[in-house]
Amino acid sequence: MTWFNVILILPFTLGLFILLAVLSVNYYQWFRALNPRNKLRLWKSLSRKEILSSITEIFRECLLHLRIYHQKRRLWYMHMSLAFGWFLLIVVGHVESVFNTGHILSSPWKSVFFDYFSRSQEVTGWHLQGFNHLMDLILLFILSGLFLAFYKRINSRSFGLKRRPLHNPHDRIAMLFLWFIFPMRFIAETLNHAFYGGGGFMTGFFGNLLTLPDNLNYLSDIAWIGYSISLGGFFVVLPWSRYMHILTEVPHILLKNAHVQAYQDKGCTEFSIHACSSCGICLDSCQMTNLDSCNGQSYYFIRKLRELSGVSENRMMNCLMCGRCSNDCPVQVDTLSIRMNERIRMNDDLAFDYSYLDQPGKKVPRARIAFFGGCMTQLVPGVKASMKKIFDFYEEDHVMIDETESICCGRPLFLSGQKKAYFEIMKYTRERILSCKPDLIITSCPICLTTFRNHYFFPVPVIHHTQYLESMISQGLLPPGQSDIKTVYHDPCELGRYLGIYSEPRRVLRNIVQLQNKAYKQNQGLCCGGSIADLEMDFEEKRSIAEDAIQQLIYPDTRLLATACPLCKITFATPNIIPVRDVAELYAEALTVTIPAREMAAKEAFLQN
Amino acid sequence: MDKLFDRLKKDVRFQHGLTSCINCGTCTAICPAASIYDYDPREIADQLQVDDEKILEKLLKGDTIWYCGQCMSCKTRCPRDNAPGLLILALRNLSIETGYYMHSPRGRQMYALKKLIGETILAKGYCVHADGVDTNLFPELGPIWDWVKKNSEEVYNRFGNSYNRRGSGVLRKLSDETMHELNEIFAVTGTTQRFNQFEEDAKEHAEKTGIDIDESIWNEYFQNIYENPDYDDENR
Amino acid sequence: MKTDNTSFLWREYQKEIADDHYFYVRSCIRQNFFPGAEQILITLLTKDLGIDLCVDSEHTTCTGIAYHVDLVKLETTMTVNARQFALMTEAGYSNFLVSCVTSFGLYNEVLEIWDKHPEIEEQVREYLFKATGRTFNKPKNLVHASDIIYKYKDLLADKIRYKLVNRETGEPLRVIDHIGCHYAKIFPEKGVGGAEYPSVLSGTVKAFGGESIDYPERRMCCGFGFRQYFLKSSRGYSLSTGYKKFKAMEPYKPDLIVANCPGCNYFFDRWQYVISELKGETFGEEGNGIPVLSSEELTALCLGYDPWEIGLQMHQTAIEPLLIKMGVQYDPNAKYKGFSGEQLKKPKIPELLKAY
Amino acid sequence: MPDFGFGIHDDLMIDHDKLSLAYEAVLEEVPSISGCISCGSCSGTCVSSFQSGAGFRKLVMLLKNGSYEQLQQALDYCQFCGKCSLVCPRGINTRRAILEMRKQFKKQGDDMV
Amino acid sequence: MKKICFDCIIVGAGPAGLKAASILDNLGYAVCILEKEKIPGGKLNIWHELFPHHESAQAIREQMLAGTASPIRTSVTIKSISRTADGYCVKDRNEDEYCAPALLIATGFKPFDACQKEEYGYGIYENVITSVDLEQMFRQHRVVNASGEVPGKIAFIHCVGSRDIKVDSEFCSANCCITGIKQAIELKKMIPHLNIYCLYMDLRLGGRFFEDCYKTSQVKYKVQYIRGRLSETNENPDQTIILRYEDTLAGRPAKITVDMVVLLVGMHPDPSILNLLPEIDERVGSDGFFGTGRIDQTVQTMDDGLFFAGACTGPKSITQSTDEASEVAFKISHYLKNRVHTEMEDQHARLWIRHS
Repeated sequence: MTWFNVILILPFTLGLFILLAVLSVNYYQWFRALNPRNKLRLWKSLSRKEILSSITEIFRECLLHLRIYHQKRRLWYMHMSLAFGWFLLIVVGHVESVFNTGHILSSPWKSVFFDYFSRSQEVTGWHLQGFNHLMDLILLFILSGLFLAFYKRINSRSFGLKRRPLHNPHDRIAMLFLWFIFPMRFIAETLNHAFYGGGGFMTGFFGNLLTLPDNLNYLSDIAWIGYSISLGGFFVVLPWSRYMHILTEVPHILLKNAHVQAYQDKGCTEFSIHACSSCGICLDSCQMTNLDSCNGQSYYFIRKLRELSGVSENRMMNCLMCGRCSNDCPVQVDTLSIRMNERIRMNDDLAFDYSYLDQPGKKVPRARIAFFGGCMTQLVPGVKASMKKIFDFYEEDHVMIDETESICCGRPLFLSGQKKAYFEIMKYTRERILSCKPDLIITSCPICLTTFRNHYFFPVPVIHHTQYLESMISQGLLPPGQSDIKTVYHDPCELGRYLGIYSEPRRVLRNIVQLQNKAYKQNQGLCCGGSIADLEMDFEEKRSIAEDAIQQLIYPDTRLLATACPLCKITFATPNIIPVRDVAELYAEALTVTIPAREMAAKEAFLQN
Repeated sequence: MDKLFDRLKKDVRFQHGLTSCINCGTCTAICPAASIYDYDPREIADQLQVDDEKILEKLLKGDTIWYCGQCMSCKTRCPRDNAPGLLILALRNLSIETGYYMHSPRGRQMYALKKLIGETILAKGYCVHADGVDTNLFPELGPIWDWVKKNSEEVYNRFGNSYNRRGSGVLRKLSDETMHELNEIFAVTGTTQRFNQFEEDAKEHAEKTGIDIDESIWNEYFQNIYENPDYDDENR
Repeated sequence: MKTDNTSFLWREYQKEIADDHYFYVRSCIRQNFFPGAEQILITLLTKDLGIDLCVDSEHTTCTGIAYHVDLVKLETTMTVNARQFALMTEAGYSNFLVSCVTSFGLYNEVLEIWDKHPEIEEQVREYLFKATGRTFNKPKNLVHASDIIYKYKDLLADKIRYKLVNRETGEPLRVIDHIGCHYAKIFPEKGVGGAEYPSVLSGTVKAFGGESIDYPERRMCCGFGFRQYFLKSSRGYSLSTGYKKFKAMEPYKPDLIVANCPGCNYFFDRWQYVISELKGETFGEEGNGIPVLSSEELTALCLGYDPWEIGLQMHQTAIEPLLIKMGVQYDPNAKYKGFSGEQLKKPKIPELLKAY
Repeated sequence: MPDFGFGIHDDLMIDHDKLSLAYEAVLEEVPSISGCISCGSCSGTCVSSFQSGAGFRKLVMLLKNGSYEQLQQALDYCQFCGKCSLVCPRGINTRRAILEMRKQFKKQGDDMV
Repeated sequence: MKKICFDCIIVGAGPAGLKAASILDNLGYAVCILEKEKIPGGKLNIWHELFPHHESAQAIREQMLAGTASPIRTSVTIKSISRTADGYCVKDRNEDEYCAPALLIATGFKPFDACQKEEYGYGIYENVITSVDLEQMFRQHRVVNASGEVPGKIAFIHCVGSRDIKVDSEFCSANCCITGIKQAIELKKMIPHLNIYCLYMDLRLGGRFFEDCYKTSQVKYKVQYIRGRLSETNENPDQTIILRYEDTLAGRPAKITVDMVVLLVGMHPDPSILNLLPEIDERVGSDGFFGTGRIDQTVQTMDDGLFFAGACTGPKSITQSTDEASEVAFKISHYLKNRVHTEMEDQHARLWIRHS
């Protein structure tokens, strides 16, 4: 091995070693940070079946990026060509070197700098020739992707991205190295072939075009060193750049399939945030992206988390937590949980005192159905009144828990990160609700419902009032009043994305109004902008979000906007574009028509006995 | 018995004291009591604007009306020409008439005042008389007062030479006719009766709280309420 | 924006003060604590101004204190006051001279009530007749002692022996004037100069060569607070308010406090002693307090009366520093002489506040 | 020294010259609070006010006047439900403000109170 | 000593007078404006910027003057006004007579004399100024306190001479609130580091864009609003002013020290036109302003050729005054037309009699 070979392979090898070292250290720490339960989960998941599915997913996502394919084709090609192309380059390169040298375990640089080492040896046999062409093909494939990537920097719109993600310095450096790698290889090989002949249809061809005096052959050596340096350099900066995702996506997928949640788990959080490729798709799905003042989108949030500086508070708090981003994320990073982790870390130890809620004397009369309006419902009395009416109509044995004295479910506290306070409130509220010993708890507020489902662990079922109404209909108790008013239904975030309640409200509405959006796409719903999760936006910004949400929702001939969340109702009412009603209100109206009929029926029944 | 408010409205001091309040707070701003107690004359005037028996009763039974120091600065400032100071007088008067004053530790102190001042008037014809005050009751009178008391004859006779004797100088003794007239006036105008009321209420309360009380001025009950209005609250 | 000196404000508040023939009623507090002032007023009016003054021996308290501590009913107070008027009427006088500001305010209030409600006046007349068989006319002119001194201030100024001037420096003495709340706060038009910037004392002070100083909390009450003071439990109210005033006047380094109200005189005098004991603070130079004088005492002092004849030995806060500043001739040994002329045993000296 | 049996009370008067550091700090983070017109809609709708007498208007007032003891007490009662922000005629971001206040008192709680 | 006849005489060359004049001479009437000041423009001459849009008072004045061609007699002091067979004759100091069938009084208002509110110390403390004084400072582009320094803390006092029985003006001047806010913003633009406090009872911002002004002052300029009416001012040795008031939201007495105090003085009726003609004096309402302020027109307009417009019929903003002025101008023209008509009728009648 000549001294020059050493110089050539040194940068590459060094880089590779550093990379491996750093990776192993990081991964080890992150793995240790996993909390025990999750470690167990992970261990359990390592059965053959899961492994297999994981591996297929890794192949589909890490290499083929099929999720992006379903969203943005050009973007997909760019990502795929780079990821998959490089993968092929490595594999095929190795195979080539194996063929060439004859034994399986050839040293990596043998394959990486194959053409350099196989200089001046006669290319014999169809397969080696074929390899040359194949490798060139792959290189071309990658270069095409690279070209797109380059073009994307100039014009991201053409990739269907509203906003061009702004990268931070070390990402830029890493990118530069990455961009150098393949052109360098191309140049190196071309020169190589120019002086020593051989090469495939591309490198070889260009090589033959160049006719350079032989005393310039050191050029090719320099080019090879350049190639090696850019490789090594890229490896070195990789762990501190977004390209960490290339490798971290693998453990991330494993954890995901082992159902390990990022919520309150440092390790999993670390894996997730490094699995993020900063593709910028979430920027598009975020409704706040249109606001100029906004800087809280997951894209920036997670990148800040990766950096040492950490996340500023308003970045952390400036988010509706509607869940659109995590839903669209091709890597399926659980942005919500990660954000909650940060908020809790920030605000959990703030002072509170809810002793005044402790009123043992206060007992709610026993009833079969406990209706809990929640704070927001207090501000839309129409819903309360309607529910009363409905209950009376169906002669339900019910009680309005917070009719006179409202009490909070605690979700706002939770979302602001004050977890301790939240659980304190929860104690009292739970007590209050259960004090009437109900068989069924109904709430008209999706926000409360989410909390109830997630943390309250009621001994009895908790449902949303739309579900209750739906059950009435499915029992055949149809309200006869059927209005032909053209109505669009808005899916509240909590009800839809969080709890997957889409069909019930629609089913109800179909029976009482002319519903325009009967069909729906899971998770595609918009946020009204009034979300209690956001603590930064001021009133005007919230309103502007509500406005263009409405514009996106309604059709020209829509006359009414129906929703099933008091907060959405209030928020949508503010821009004053279209009347907004709650499903319950519409239902109650539909009922009124029938009351005479009922009385008749009652009379008949009376006469018969 | 008619409504408290009707009784209050009969009081001329109430009529002069409250036309209507705009809640500007000029009275509270310069009220000496407001910066020492949790007391707000504006609030009281405002509360009296509505004929609410409950509020009025609460006032009459409460502590606040006894905080005022009667400096009447409020009257000068009010842009509506109210006089919270006068309202207070009317309220206190009603509180005493209705007997509600006994609900408030500070109201109960009327007994002590009756002992201190009321009896001096009926005995001497003056609100305050040197013979009645000493540095036990009023430590701030200071060493000079001990000197005066020790040599009262010598000191006071320098000024008009009629100390505790008939004459026209300072601290002269008033004639029996005059004292008789004074007592008559008190009897006719119902203050004597009020004094007796103070005595009886005090006795009743003293028995309830189990504290000695007798005719002497410096009895235990007097001492208690004189030095600490909340003594029985503390005992509980 | 300063338009001109304050005097223009007082134009509309020049009350009518009769020249002569006054019926005089005493103050309860003052004849106890500053009997000299009480007595010297008579001398000043009769001897120095030659005013005809009826010093009656049968008038009583006005029950002002008792009224403001809610002991006596309004009717009682009015009837007692009516009796005073009756005495005046019987003595053949129609100008009523009051030496106590509480009384002054009360008499004014009573007269006001009678004007507004003649039926009440009628009832009071009945009460009075029932109780004493007396009848009365309302006084034509009701004035406070300080009013008369103000009226004749220039006349007196010509006679004075000691100006309110520091003998060493020749600087005018810096005088804090405090007006009793009930002098003008209840009825601004009844006080010389109105409620906000009364000139009744500052005018006199200026006439005697002193400098009247305006300071924050000037219009604040001295802190008497009637029941608040008389009950030890709430006496802190009185003290705190007084303390606030002293703190406010401290930066102006006053040489003297003048007050026209017996109560205020008493409190300014005694609270300095209490504060010195409680907080170890004194407000005058080197451990002395700020001397406190009533308008009568001040006038008499300037006119050259013997400080012990006007009872200044009965002040707790020593007035000697003032006497020295003004250059008043006085006999230190005569201070504690009694009526019989024998030398009395000196009083105890307070811990901090100086006494001579 | 004689036992007087009474003393000098401290003054309950609000001193608006003492500018409230906490208020400045909160204002920095949530400028909209300067738009408060003390209308009291917040206190009217407040979930906790009925039991605790608290309310956003009161919080801002106490913060401005530097009455930190009372403020802290009232702050702790807040359930953070955000009804106040929905009824506020000036669209003040009340929850953010309250959060900021709580932080303030967590940060320099003791040396301020 | 000359006599000139017009169709209408307007007393007062303020916004209202000028507006009325411009309309009347557009309608072809001969109008004469009498102004007691040296230059026309009324209060526009003492104001710098106008609420709510911070327009330059000077510019508006120029506009208004350009609007009318009719003669403006300045420095006219009216000696007498007499009622003649065919209208009114106004005689001035140098015996010139102006006669016309219609007389329009547009004498505007008089800023409240803050000296009457003694306890606020205007005229006594140099750092207590009125909103009018402040406007003067604005016009000189120099706002400094008595000692010539740029203030760091300024307080605006609302309702000075408004809603106050003690100075005999129980009405609300309606424009002080917005004036205060306007001046606060103007000040803040001028002195960015300034701290501004407004002591108000209610903010009465009825007019258009007034509320916007208010919000801007709060959110953009950080003007602080304290609910409570000023009770008294006191001066510190360093000439800063202590304000005493209650923070009525907290229910506690409060104080603040500021470098300057601006009293937002109310709009009071200007008596200068009174005691010249009984017909005019008759029309003075209970609050001192002319007219009845009723909606019922028949009560308002007596058919005697005497008209009133502008702030002399009640506190008004400039827009309000000019609106009223134009309305009245049309009333006048209507009156003049009718008058001519009736005169002709009379002549016919006379002729007819002569024939018979």
